[in-house]
Amino acid sequence: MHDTLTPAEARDMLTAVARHMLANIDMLTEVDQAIGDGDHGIGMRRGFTAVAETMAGIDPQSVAKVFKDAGTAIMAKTGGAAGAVFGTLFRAGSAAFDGRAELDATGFAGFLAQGLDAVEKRGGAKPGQKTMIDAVAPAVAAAEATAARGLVETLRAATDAAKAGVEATKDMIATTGKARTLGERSLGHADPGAVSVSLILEAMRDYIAA
Amino acid sequence: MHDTLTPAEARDMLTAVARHMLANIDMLTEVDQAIGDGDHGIGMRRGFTAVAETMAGIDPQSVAKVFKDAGTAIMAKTGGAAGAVFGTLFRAGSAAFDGRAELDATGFAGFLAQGLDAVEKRGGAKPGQKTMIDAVAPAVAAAEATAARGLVETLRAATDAAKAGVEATKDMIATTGKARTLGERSLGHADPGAVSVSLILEAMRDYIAA
Amino acid sequence: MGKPKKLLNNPANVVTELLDGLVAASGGELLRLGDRNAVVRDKIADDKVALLIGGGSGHEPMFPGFVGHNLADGAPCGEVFAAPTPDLVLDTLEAVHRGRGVLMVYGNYAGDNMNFDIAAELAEEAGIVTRTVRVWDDVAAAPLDRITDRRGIAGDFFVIKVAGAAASELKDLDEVYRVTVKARDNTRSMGVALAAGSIPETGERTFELPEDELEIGMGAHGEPGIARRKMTDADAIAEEMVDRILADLPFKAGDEVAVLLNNLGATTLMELLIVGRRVDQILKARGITVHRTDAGSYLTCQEMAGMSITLMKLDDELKRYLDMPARSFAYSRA
Amino acid sequence: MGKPKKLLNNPANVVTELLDGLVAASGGELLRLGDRNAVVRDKIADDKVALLIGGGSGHEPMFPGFVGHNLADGAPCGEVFAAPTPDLVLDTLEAVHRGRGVLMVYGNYAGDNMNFDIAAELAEEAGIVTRTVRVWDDVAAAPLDRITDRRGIAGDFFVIKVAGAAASELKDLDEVYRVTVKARDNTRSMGVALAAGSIPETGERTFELPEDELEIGMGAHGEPGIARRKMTDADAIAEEMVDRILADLPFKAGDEVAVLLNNLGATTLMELLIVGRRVDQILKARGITVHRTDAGSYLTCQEMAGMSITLMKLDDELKRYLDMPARSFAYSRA
Ligand SMILES: Nc1ncnc2c1ncn2[C@@H]1O[C@H](COP(=O)(O)OP(=O)(O)O)[C@@H](O)[C@H]1O
Ligand SMILES: Nc1ncnc2c1ncn2[C@@H]1O[C@H](COP(=O)(O)OP(=O)(O)O)[C@@H](O)[C@H]1O
Ligand SMILES: [Mg+2]
Ligand SMILES: [Mg+2]
Ligand SMILES: [Mg+2]
Ligand SMILES: [Mg+2]
Repeated sequence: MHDTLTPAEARDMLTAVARHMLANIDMLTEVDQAIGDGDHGIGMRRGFTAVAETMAGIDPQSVAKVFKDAGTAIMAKTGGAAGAVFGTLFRAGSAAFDGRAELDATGFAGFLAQGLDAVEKRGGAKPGQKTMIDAVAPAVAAAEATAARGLVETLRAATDAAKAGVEATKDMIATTGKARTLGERSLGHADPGAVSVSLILEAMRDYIAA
Repeated sequence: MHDTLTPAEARDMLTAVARHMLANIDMLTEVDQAIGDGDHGIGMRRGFTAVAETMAGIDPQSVAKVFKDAGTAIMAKTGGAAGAVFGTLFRAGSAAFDGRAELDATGFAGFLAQGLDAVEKRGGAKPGQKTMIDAVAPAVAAAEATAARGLVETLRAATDAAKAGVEATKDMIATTGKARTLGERSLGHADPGAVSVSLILEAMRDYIAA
Repeated sequence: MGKPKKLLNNPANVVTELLDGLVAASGGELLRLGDRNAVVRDKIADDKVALLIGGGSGHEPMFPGFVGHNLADGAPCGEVFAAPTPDLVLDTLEAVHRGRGVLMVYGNYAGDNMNFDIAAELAEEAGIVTRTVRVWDDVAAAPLDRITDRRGIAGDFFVIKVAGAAASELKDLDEVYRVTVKARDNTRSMGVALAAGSIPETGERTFELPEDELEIGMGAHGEPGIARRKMTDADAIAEEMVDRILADLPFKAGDEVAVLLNNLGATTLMELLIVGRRVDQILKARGITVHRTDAGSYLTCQEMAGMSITLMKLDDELKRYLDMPARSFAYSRA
Repeated sequence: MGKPKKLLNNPANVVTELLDGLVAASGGELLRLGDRNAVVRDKIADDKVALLIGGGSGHEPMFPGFVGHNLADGAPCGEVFAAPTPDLVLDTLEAVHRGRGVLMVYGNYAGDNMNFDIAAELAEEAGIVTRTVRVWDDVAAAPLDRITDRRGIAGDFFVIKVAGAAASELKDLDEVYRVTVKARDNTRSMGVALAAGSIPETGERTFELPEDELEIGMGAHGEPGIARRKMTDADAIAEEMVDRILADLPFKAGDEVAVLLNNLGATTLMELLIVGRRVDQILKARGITVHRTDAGSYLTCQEMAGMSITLMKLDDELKRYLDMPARSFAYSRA
C-alpha cells in the first residue's frame, strides 16, 4: 500500500496500467464494434505497448516527466480520437505534478482535473456527449472530494466514480466521435473511451492498494 | 405417331422443344456451374423463349424455313458459345430439308449431319473435346443407321445415342469453351451443351412418338 | 458473415506495405516520408501553397492516392480507421511546406480534427501558417443546423480536386482556402450499405446487417445510418438518397452539378452504373444539369458492399478547378 | 456463401441499364446503338481505322468502359458472361466503320470467337474489311505450346490501350493489326481467386471455394485454375504468380515492362497495392525495369474476391502507344 509514489513507483504504476490495458484489448474492440468503428482495442494496444516500452526505457527523474512521457507515447502511437484524447489527458495532466517530488492524492486529483480540462478544450466535447469525459469528469469530482483521505482512498473513489460514469454513458446518445449518429443506435452501449478510463484507474488503484 | 412432319407439324415440334428446354433451365444452370461459368441455363432460356415466340408468329411455309428461323432466333438471342453453336446447328442443318415438302427420317439424319459439320467448322472443335459435338456426333451415326426404319425409330435411336454421348462427356477433359482448363477439374461432370442436345432430341422424339 | 479472406502479409503492417506499393506504382512521382506512413510528391513548386490531406487508412485510394499533379502535395496516413498522429501530420506538413502556408483538407471526424489541430498548433509554433477545411458532406450524419457535426465521406474527392487545382494556381493561402470552403459548402453526399467491411488486423466486421436488409446513410466506417430497409430496387434506393441530398443544400432547377458515384468496396461497377442511370434521370426531371459524372472506388471501407452518391453544386470558378487536368494514382484527368 | 445482396432492378435488364448509366456518365461522348446493348463514340474521325472491342457483360468496366478517345470506337455487349450475338456485333461494326476497315479485339473464348467470326463473315459480304486479334494472356489456361487455347483476361487492357492508340494514328488496318498482335504476344497474366462472384440474374455463385483456400489461375468467369492453396501470405502468392508469368514469355533481365494489378471485384486496393509492392520487388531483383504500373478494377467478375497480375514486355513502339494520352470512362491518361 502506497500513500505517495516516487517517480520510479509512478513509472511502475504506469507499466502496470499498460499491462492491464493490453489484457483487455478484445473487450475494448467489442465495445467499439457496438457503437464505433471497432478499432479502439487495437488503437489502445498500439498506445499502451508504446507506454510499456517507454516506461521500460526511461530514467524516472520526476513524476511529471513519467506521466508526460507516457502521454507522448500514447499521442505518437495510438492514432485516432483516442490517441489525441488520452495523449492529451496524460500530457496536460502531468503539469499538475510539476515541482512535486512525489505523487500524492492532491497531485493525482490535479492530474485528472487538468487533464480533463485540456481534453475538453482539445475536442470540444462536454459531459453528457458519451465520451471518455463522462468517466473522467465524475472521477475528478470524486478524487477532489476524497483527496484529504489519502491516495488509496482517492483512487478507490475515482475508480468507482469512473465505473459509474461508464454505466451512465449507456443512457447517452453520442454526438461526437465515430458513434455519433442521428438516431439512437448508441443507446444501451457503453462508450469505449470511457471504458478505457475506468481500466486505467482500476490498474492505478490496484497498484496503489497493493 | 408421325412418320413424316408437315411444315406446320415441324413448327409444333420445335415449339414443344422450346417448352421442354424452358422446363429444364435450372438443371442446365447447375450443369454449367459445375464446369463452366453457370450461364448455360439462362442463355438457353433466352434462345428458346425466342424460338417459342418465333414459332408462334411464323407462317410455316417449309420445313427448311421453320428450322432456319428457329436457328436464327437462337443465334440472335442466346449469346455466348451456345448461341453460335446451336444457332449454327439449326441454320446450317436446315439446308438438309431444302426442296423437301416434309420432314422424314432421311431428312432428319441429314439435318443432324450437316448441322454437325457446320458446328465443327464454326468452332474448330472435334469429337472428344467435351462439347455438344459429343452428343450430336453419335446421334448422327445412330440416325443414319436407323433412317431406313422410319422417323420414330430414328429419333429414338438418335436420342439414346445423344444420351450415351452425354454420359461419355463425363470422362472427357474439356479443351475448348469455358470448361477448358489445364487440370482435370472437368472430369466427372457432363458437358452442358451436350445435355442441351439430348433435351432437344428427347423433346423431338416425344413429339413424334405422340 | 464470417471473416473475409484477404491477400495480406502481417496484418499489423498493412499501411506501410500498401504505401510501399503505392510509391512503387507511382513511377517516382511519390516518395515515402522516410519509413513513416506518409507520402509526398517528389517535386513541389517553390512558390506553391501546399495542400495536405490525410486521415485513417483502410479507405484506399483515399487519401494517399490523391497526392499528385494539381492534387495534394502530401498525405499522412493513420492506421486503419484511425487518424494519423500529430507528429506524423506535423512532419508531413513540414515536408510539403514551401513558404506559402499549408491548407489541410480532411474528413470531419473527432480523431482527425484533434490530431490535425495539434499538428497545426505545433506548426504554428514553428512558424508555418496553416488553414483547415474539414469536409462534412454526409447529410445522413446530422441535421443541417448541426452541419459541423457531419462526417466527411466521398465528398472529399470533389473538395480535394478543387483544392488541388486552386493550390496549383493561386499563390495565396487565403484564396485557396476560400475556394476550398466553397467547394466543401456546395457538396452533399449520402451512402447506402449492403454488407460490412472488416478491419484487416482483426478480420472483424464493422457492423452486422440482416441478410435481407440494407442501411441508408451508413458512414464509411460502418457508423449507423438513418434507416434500415428490406432489400428493394436500385431505383427506389437511388430516389430516396437523391431526394434527401437535393433537399439539403437545397439543389434546385437550373443548378449545375457534378455527380460522384462512389463504390464503398465490393459493389460492382454494374450496380454503380445502374444507380447512376436513375440519378441522372431524377436530376434531369428536376431541371438540374449534370456537368460531369465520376464513378468508381474513391473512398472505400474495405470490402464493404454499398455505395454513396455525391453532388457538388457548381459555379464557374468551381467548374474551372474541377475540370483542370490532374494526375495521381487514383485520379487522372486530361 | 449465400447469394450476394445487390443494388439492381429487374436482373434480366442489367446490361441495358448499366449501359444507360455509362452513356449518362459519358457526358455525350458515348452513344447507345439505338436501344441495343452496344455503345459507340459520338465522333469517329472519317479516315480512321475503327477499333471494335466487346464480349460478355459482367466484367465492368471491360469492355464498354474502354470506348473513348484514343481507345476503342465501339463495343457490342453480350448478356452477363455470354458473348454478344453476331447481329449485334455486325451492327456495331457497321456503325463504327469509316471505310478503312475494322480491327476487332476481344478475349479468346469459344463463344466470342464464334460470334465475332460470324459477324466478320457477314461484314465481309457487306464489303467491310476486318481483322481480328484475340487476347490470350492467361498463362494458367493452357501450356505455351497451346497458347491459342488460353483465355483472355486483364491483358485485354494493355492490348486495347495499344490498339486504340495505334488506330488513332496509323491509317492502315494491317499496320494497326501488326502493332496490336505484338502487344498481345508480349502480354502475360495470371489470376488468383479468394471467393466467388455471382451471376446477377440468378444470384448463384460461379464456384465454390473452401473457407480457408484460394485458387491460383482461376479465370475471370470462375473457370478452374491450376492449384488450390491454403490461405497464405500475399507475398507467397505474388511470388508464385510472378514466377509463372516470367517463365512463360520468358521475361528476362534487361526487359522493360508495364505492370497491371487488376481487381477481380471485391478485393481491396489495399491488398492490390500490397501484392504490387512484392511484384515490384521481384521484378527489381530480376533486373526487369518497370516502365509503369496501373492498379484498379479493369476486368472484373462481379463481386469475386481476387486479383490478377499482368505484365507486358515493351519496346519503343509499344511504349509510345501505351503512353499516348487516352480518355474513356474506365481509363484516362493525360
Ligand atoms: N471530442 C472528444 N472528446 C473526448 N473524447 C472523445 C472525443 N471524440 C472521441 N472521443 C473518445 O474516443 C473514443 C474512441 O476512440 P477510438 O475508437 O480509438 O478512436 P476513433 O473514434 O478515431 O476510432 C470514444 O469512445 C470517446 O471516448
Ligand atoms: N467450339 C465449340 N464447339 C462446339 N460446342 C462448343 C464449343 N465451345 C463451347 N461449346 C458448347 O457450348 C456450351 C456452353 O454454352 P454456354 O454456357 O451457353 O456458353 P459460354 O461457354 O459462352 O458460357 C458447352 O457446354 C459446349 O457444349
Ligand atoms: Mg474507434
Ligand atoms: Mg456458360
Ligand atoms: Mg477509428
Ligand atoms: Mg457464358
